[in-house]
Amino acid sequence: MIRFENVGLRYGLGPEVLRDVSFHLEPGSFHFLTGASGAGKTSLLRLLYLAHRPSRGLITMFERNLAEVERRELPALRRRIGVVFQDFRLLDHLSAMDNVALPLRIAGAKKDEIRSHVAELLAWVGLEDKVNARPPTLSGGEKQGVAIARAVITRPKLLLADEPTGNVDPERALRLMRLFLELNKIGTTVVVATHDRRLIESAGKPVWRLQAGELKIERR
Amino acid sequence: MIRFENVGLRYGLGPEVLRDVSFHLEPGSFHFLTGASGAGKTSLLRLLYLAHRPSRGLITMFERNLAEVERRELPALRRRIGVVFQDFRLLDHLSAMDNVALPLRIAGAKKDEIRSHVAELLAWVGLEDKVNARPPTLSGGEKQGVAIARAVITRPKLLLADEPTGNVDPERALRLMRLFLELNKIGTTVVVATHDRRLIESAGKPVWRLQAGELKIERR
Amino acid sequence: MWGPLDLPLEKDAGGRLLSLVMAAMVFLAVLALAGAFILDHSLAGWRAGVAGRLTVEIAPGSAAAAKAGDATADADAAAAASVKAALKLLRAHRAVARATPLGRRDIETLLKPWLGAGPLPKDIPVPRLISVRLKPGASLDTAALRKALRAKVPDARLDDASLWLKPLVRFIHVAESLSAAVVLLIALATVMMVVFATRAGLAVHHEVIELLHLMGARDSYIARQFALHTFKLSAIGAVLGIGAAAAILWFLGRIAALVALPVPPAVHFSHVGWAALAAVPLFAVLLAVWTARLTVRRTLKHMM
Amino acid sequence: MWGPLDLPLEKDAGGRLLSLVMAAMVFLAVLALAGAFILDHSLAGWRAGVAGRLTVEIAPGSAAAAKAGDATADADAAAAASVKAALKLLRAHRAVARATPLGRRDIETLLKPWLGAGPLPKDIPVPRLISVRLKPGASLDTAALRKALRAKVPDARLDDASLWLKPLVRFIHVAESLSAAVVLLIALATVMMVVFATRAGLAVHHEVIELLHLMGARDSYIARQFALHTFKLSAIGAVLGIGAAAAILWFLGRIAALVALPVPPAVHFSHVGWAALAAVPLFAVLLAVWTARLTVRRTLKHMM
Ligand SMILES: Nc1ncnc2c1ncn2[C@@H]1O[C@H](COP(=O)(O)OP(=O)(O)OP(=O)(O)O)[C@@H](O)[C@H]1O
Ligand SMILES: Nc1ncnc2c1ncn2[C@@H]1O[C@H](COP(=O)(O)OP(=O)(O)OP(=O)(O)O)[C@@H](O)[C@H]1O
Ligand SMILES: [Mg+2]
Ligand SMILES: [Mg+2]
Repeated sequence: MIRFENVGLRYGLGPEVLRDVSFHLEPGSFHFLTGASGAGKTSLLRLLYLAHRPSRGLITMFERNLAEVERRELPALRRRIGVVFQDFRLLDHLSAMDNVALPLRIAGAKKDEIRSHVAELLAWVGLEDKVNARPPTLSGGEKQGVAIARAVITRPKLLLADEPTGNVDPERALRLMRLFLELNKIGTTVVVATHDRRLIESAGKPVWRLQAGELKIERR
Repeated sequence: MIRFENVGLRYGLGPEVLRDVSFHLEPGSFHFLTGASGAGKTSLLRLLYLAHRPSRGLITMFERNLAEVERRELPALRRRIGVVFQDFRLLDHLSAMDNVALPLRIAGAKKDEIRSHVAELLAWVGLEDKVNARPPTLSGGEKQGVAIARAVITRPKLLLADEPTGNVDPERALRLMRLFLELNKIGTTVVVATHDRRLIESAGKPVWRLQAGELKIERR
Repeated sequence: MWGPLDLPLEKDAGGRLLSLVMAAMVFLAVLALAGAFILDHSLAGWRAGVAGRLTVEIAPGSAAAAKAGDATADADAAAAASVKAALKLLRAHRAVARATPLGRRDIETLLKPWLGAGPLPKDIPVPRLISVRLKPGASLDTAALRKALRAKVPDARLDDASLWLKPLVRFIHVAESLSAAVVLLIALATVMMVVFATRAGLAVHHEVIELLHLMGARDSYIARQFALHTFKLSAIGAVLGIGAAAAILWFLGRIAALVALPVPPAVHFSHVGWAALAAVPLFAVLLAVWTARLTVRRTLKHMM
Repeated sequence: MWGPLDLPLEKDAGGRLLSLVMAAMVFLAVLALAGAFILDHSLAGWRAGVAGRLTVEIAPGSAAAAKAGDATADADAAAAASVKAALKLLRAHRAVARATPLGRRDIETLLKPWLGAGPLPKDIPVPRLISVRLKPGASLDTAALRKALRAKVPDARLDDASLWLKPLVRFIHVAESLSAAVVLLIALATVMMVVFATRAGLAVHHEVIELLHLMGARDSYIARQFALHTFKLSAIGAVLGIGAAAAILWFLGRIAALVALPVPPAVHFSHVGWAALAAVPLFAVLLAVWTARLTVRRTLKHMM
């Protein structure tokens, strides 16, 4: 589904943050991405969720060469991707409900459809009593829950989660992990960037390690 | 140094988030605070860093009954407290350097004093090459490093850290933990709220557990 | 559509300011337009009063009296002859509708401020006046008429009342051009202001906009939010502005009436005039919304 | 102190708008003030020309001619007697500095527009005029003088030139009050605007402000940041505003000269006038900064 060939990334005139990254991500696969702070995990995910273009190399995604994709085609591609951002990126002025509903609204879904769907998912991540709370009144873990719910609400083809359990207790972390595994079972390709060794061990999935911008594929 | 007696906290008209919390925090002590997501860890710290007044109960801090402290006396008390916020709360428009220097500037320190001091500390947390980077260009772990540096720059009497290692790799987490322990050794009272069991185990310090707003003191 | 926007634009510092500035803009534009209308209206009034009228004056005594010695009766007769000759010439002219000699009574009324109250003694010679009314729409070569008149009746002096209107007309045209310029300037300032505000909004909410893009939002989705926001703010401002302008126009009308000045009545516009004034806020709001939309789309083009 | 502020105020959407509005405010205030000065100046000019002057008119012929039949010489003599009597009375009055009868030549000049060119025939009776000049600073009861004059010289008519200035004076005073009101309104609007902008800034940056408080910042520290920010923005606006106003004043002066209208020259203020105009932007900036400071301190009082 996704193929990176000798991809490099630099921000502005800085040093290369990613160097010669090559991999093939098969549809329906599940990978962990790990590495020290500042190794480039978030940067690699940024390429995957189309927030950045690579400085060099070739990226093929959904059967398209990204270099040839025009700007107006991007929204359609992006709607197939769900992202859990490391810093959540929730909209503080919207309720948890509205935050989770945002991708559906953007895709033009109907209102009542949205409501029931969103409420169900929020219950799944244990936030049934925080439906109308706005993010600033949520605890760190609760925010993360909302961020995850928002990423999966559209049943994306590709799910990218950046440190999705850094602020939740171990029990909730495992519960959220189960959600990802379920989605993976029904066909979603998943990449989870994390430092949490326990989480990685619990799932028994292949791990990619980034070291100073270079990708080492550990298990397969 | 700090004494809580039957302290309760509710936000607005909501349920009590903290109930009958009583403890005594001795000068120079080091405690972990743990508990499930939404248990009230951040809320308890908020009371400690004077962001909120309790709904009921008595808090004594630095030999002062907080209920009797006037508004204009708060800055002086707050300057003795360093805080690592769960969501960092860095100022995006200032460089890492300026972010860390902020508490010193507020306290009215001299410019050149600030510079060398801050640079030294940033090197300590492994960010010597990110001195002039602004937070949006930092990785999650690097932001957390800046947040920690800012909290300790004034050598506070009381250091409160809310999930200070949620975004850093295990090695860096241990290194930051060492920083806290060092500060503790020279007299700083430290409270660290975290989910990270490995971190707690590594330090061998007493752990307080919050369960649905009630405090259980586990080890001493 | 009227719930909270996805972009937290409502909280922006610029909001109330944009409304305020919009109010000021609409206020000024309406006043400038109204001023132009008032001037135009007054000018039309003056023109109607003056246009198509001429006065021919036959000086008393001068040439005629010199010829006839000191007998006032002779002078009178000479003047009467001059009047007759002038009337004949005028009535034969194709642009003249009517030419009426004014009676002694009329002339005395005109002279009263100079010669004191009470009936003038019979023997005082006064100028004779002929009031001339032109055919409506007829164009008259005043200079040619004057020349012809002089040739036949040397005592006659043609007085074209519209002459002294000329500098006034010039002034009013300048003032009208100025007010048109003001309205244009205001439109320009409104566009600039909205561009500023929108660009600032785009900058401030850069991150949220990126987020919306990453979730698959098209530019039009984001532009719509800005357009909606600008619509709300500028509509509020426009309503305030036109309200204030209406109040001021009414108030100025009252003041003018109070101090009994020859200021033309403020509120006598045609229907077209009223419609034009009412169109100002509508136009301003549309301009603002359109500008916001365009600015957003232009700026977003450069994002990924 | 001029580095980046701790509060990211520079990015706010309101910034440029505040400058723009400030520019408009200063512009309008300066124009309103200048307008008031120009009116005042013109009024003083007219007053100086007219104040302290009266005209006494002795009607020709009327009463005197009726008495003396149709002999014009008699009428002349009667008028001369009337003039003498009036002169005597006027010169004895304590407020009168000089009273000069105008010669026949002067009067003919005045009458020319009415009675045609060329020397008037000797036998035409014309009104006699006496020009009266009052002592500077002397206050005169015109009504009493008029009565006294009528009693002695029934033909005399006292003409107080300052009378026809009255409605003009009234109008100018109204206009001046209006312009003072405009300046006051503008000051008020500036305060409101800065309060809005500051409150919005406080709301938008609520979290950063809480953070600064938690790090031990005093209210004064935060207020200083807002004051500094407001200073920068409003100073830019004030400079733009006074610049635009200066340009417009110059331009209006040129226009007035161009269309040769009796508009008083725009740029003839006293030093005090110039100083007052220059003080407008200074005052506006101070007002803005002070308002921002006060607003911040008042709002912060309610935070923990
Ligand atoms: N927008 C940016 N501009 C410049 N440099 C950046 C930018 N974003 C990230 N970097 C730098 O690129 C490097 C990799 O950052 P990245 O966020 O990918 O790390 P990471 O692996 O996600 O780390 P962490 O585990 O701490 O989140 C870091 O040194 C960071 O400072
Ligand atoms: N400002 C607020 N207004 C209302 N409710 C709040 C507010 N802040 C927190 N809460 C609620 O209080 C409860 C405790 O929150 P708190 O942030 O203290 O949890 P926590 O122990 O820090 O959790 P986490 O580990 O997820 O950070 C949560 O249910 C949260 O939703
Ligand atoms: Mg990262
Ligand atoms: Mg918390």
